[in-house]
Amino acid sequence: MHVVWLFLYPIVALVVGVLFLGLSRKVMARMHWRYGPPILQPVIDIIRLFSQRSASHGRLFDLGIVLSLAGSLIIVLFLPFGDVAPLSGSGGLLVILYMMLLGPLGIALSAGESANPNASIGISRKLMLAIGYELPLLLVLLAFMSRYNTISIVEVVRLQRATGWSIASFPLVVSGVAYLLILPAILAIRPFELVQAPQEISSGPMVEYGGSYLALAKVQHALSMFIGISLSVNLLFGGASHPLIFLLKMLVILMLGLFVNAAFPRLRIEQAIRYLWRWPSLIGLVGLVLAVVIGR
Amino acid sequence: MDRALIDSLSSTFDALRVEVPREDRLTVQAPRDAVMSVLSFLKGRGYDHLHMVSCVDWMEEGQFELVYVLSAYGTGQDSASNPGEEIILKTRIPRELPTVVSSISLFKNAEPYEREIHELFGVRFEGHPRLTPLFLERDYEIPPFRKDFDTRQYVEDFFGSIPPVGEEDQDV
Amino acid sequence: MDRNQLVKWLKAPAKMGHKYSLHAVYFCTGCGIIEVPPSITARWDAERFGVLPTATPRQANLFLITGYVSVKTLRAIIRTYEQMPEPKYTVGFGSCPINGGMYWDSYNTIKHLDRYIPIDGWIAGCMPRPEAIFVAVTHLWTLIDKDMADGYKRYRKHYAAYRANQEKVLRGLDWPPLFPVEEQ
Amino acid sequence: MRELELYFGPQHLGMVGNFSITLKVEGDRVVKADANPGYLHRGFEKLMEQRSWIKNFPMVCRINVVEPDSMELAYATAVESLAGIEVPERAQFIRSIYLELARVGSHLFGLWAYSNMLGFDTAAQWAMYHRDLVLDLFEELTGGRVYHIYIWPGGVRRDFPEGFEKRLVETLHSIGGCVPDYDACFFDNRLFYDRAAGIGKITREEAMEMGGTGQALRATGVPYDVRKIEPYAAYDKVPWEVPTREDGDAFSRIWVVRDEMIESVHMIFKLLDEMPKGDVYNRIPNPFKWRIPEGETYVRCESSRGELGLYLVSDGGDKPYRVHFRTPSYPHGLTILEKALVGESISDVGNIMISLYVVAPEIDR
Repeated sequence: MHVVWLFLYPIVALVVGVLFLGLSRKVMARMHWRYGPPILQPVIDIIRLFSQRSASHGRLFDLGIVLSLAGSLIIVLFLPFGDVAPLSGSGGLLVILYMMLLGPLGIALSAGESANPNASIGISRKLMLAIGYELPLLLVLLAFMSRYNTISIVEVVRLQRATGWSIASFPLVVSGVAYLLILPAILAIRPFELVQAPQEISSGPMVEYGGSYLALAKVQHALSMFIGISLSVNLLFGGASHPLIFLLKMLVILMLGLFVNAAFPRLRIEQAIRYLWRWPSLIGLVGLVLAVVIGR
Repeated sequence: MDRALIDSLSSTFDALRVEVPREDRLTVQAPRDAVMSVLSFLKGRGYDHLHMVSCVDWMEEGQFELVYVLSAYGTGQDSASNPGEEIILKTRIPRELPTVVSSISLFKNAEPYEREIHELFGVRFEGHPRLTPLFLERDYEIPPFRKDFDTRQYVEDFFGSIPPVGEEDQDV
Repeated sequence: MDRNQLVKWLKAPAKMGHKYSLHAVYFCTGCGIIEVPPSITARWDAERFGVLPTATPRQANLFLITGYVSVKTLRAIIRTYEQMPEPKYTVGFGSCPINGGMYWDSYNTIKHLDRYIPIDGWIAGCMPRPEAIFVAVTHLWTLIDKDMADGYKRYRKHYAAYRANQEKVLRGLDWPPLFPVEEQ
Repeated sequence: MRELELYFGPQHLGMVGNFSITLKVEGDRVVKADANPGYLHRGFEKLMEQRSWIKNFPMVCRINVVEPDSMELAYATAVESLAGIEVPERAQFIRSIYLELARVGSHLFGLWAYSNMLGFDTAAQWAMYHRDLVLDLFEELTGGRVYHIYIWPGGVRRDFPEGFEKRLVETLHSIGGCVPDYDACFFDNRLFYDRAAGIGKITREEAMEMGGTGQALRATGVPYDVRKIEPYAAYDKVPWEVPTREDGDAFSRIWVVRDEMIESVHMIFKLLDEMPKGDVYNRIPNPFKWRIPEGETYVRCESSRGELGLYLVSDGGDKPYRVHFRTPSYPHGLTILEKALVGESISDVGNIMISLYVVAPEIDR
């Protein structure tokens, strides 16, 4: 069973991620007073993209996107999905933190090869944004680790089952707020949708991607969305004992994210970094201190 | 129109023809050399808004007529200039050697207008920093806005065919 | 089993993808663009049909040429068209790309766009309404079904002729030929 | 730092209209901007010299696709002043209402473009929806959604249809009822302030030096509006205000647009109240054999983007001898934009361009 899940789980994550993309398009459309596309529209898009002829821009262009996708697929294995957690015995939060950089780095490597000025601006934005949210994310994760005295995410979920959700327990609520504040940046939705920013830098790193490359990038995007939401459910909202309940919790977080997405414009990159390093970092630091002091 | 302005215009410059076709309109016909000094005189009098620089091709007379339309923003202390009044300053230049001094030093927004006239009429503006093509991509033997440029002939030559339009053929 | 039938089944998902995921290049070539924002927003909502504007030609497969095409724009249009991955579809929007429209005697607009790039369908009118875009899209679906939206194949086949026409109007193209042009 | 050359447009999602700017970029900062128009040049003024006076009416409105109506008005007034045609009073009122309606539609389009540029999808979609409601009114009045050809020398083409005034008021009320929503979602949004305040700043002196009009100038505190200083149509018959702001940045320009829209709607209500009964059309001579006496004229009016001028010369023939439009986007897009972009971030190029409301077709003509 364990081995089966090892192969099945990334596929489930992929399907869920792509469906979330479709759902978010539909919900956004409804907020725009529109009817919206069918929920399976991203699937159709991805099929279409795979069947199109695509132009490569060199070896690194091909490798980078695969690297990015592989990084995201590996993180998925470390994240518990209800009671399914194929690789969560080994590694833990630190590995996730480390692997989360692979996504942006792979895209950067790949898009850098295309030598399009818009792509290079997009990459610099993407990396800066990643650095921007890594700092508060690290502070938040450290607070969780010191509070629960473990680096294993499975352990965190198990302990929450005993003590209640961490978002509802005292010292961790501070870190939880900090995490929710950076969640839009992790999900790359507005106000942090500045990496693609089609109106500014014509979809940034994706500018030279076509055909199957774009399809892979879309899949990676769906996976990173899955990862961001799944991490927050596991850390803050007590995980779940069954995949379906887990899915439900993820759906709620997705909806919250979409409301934020609908209500804000995108920030400039320096504003985004200033915001990320100010409030979430400050709150994260306070949360860390509280978790360390009270945890003792 | 302010009487004092008309008087001082005709007393300061010799060869001006000043007309008042409408109550709020002044038409000034100036020789080519006087254009810049008339413009700067008017700008000093509060007419600080250059609407446009235009050009009319009077082919039969062998002349281009450059037209400067001025009015006032009405924010200066000089209350004599009423923003509802326009001054149309005109000057004639020969069609063979059309050059005139650029008015960018007085009005910055004259730059694209003069560039356009250079491109579409072939008038040279002395002292203009970039008389590069503005709109057109192809080179034309005759600048296309001159009256002797026949667009229909040109279309037939370069785009192959001209769609038949029966009514237009009568040429009214 | 018939081998053609098998190929048909294997190609069916791809065809479905091409049909229902027409991503259009957002290129305001002329005044027809004024009806594109209404048709992609709340009132008409082209996303229902899977039509979505994209930022770059690499991601697109539909090129909606909206309105008259001046000589300078033609250069940009050809570049954009050649950047799009195959299969790609083009639709001329408005009367002007068909035969010059009301600019039939203008010295700077193209009269017959289909001499320079292949066009799969036309929307006549000035200005066509947003519904006309949807009619065009549904019509394009039937064309794709019947394999008749083959503009990109024609472009490949008759590239030499297209290139010659382009060079005649643009006086020298500053990019290499997309396909090898063999001497006839 | 390495200098990059970046082409903004013509094929660009943030570019409204077929226009291109060549940017020299150092890191994220724009060092030099070169506007590159001409993608929409049709040689309008040359074409108009080859068509008779009446045939030019379908031509003029196509100069600007966003708000064709002020073009119609400029040409119609110029022809009227050359030919000496009077316009009945009711037609003047209808023209004013029609132009204000067009202004609302055009500003809603601008709002769509601007909020879409910043990523405010929700407000953008609403604005486009409301513009469509305005277009429905136009369709009922004139038969066309985009190009109306409604203003005619000697008046307007037809009177208001039965019950049109009621539907006009209803539509405007339903749009006006959403102003609080727009405020909450867009105008009072803190992030809108963050993105727009201090961006693309031009001082009052710079704006006047470079021929700025419209919102570009009104956002610097100058209440310059042709409708006030040289009233045409029925703008002097009802009281109204010219909204201004002081800062001269993108934020103030967009707020001026918002205030102007509300002022326009109020003005339509006042005009409807004052509207007299009577004819809407004075007969003109047979338009196909129409010769207009020799002369020249310059007329100006206030379009939604600034001051629109028309220099028209007749040599006594059946066609205009020379037509030249002074379009508001011309100085905005070619002179002010190049100045305002220097020193700004790449993220704000489209932001500044749309806040100046540069409409490409009327630059190129």
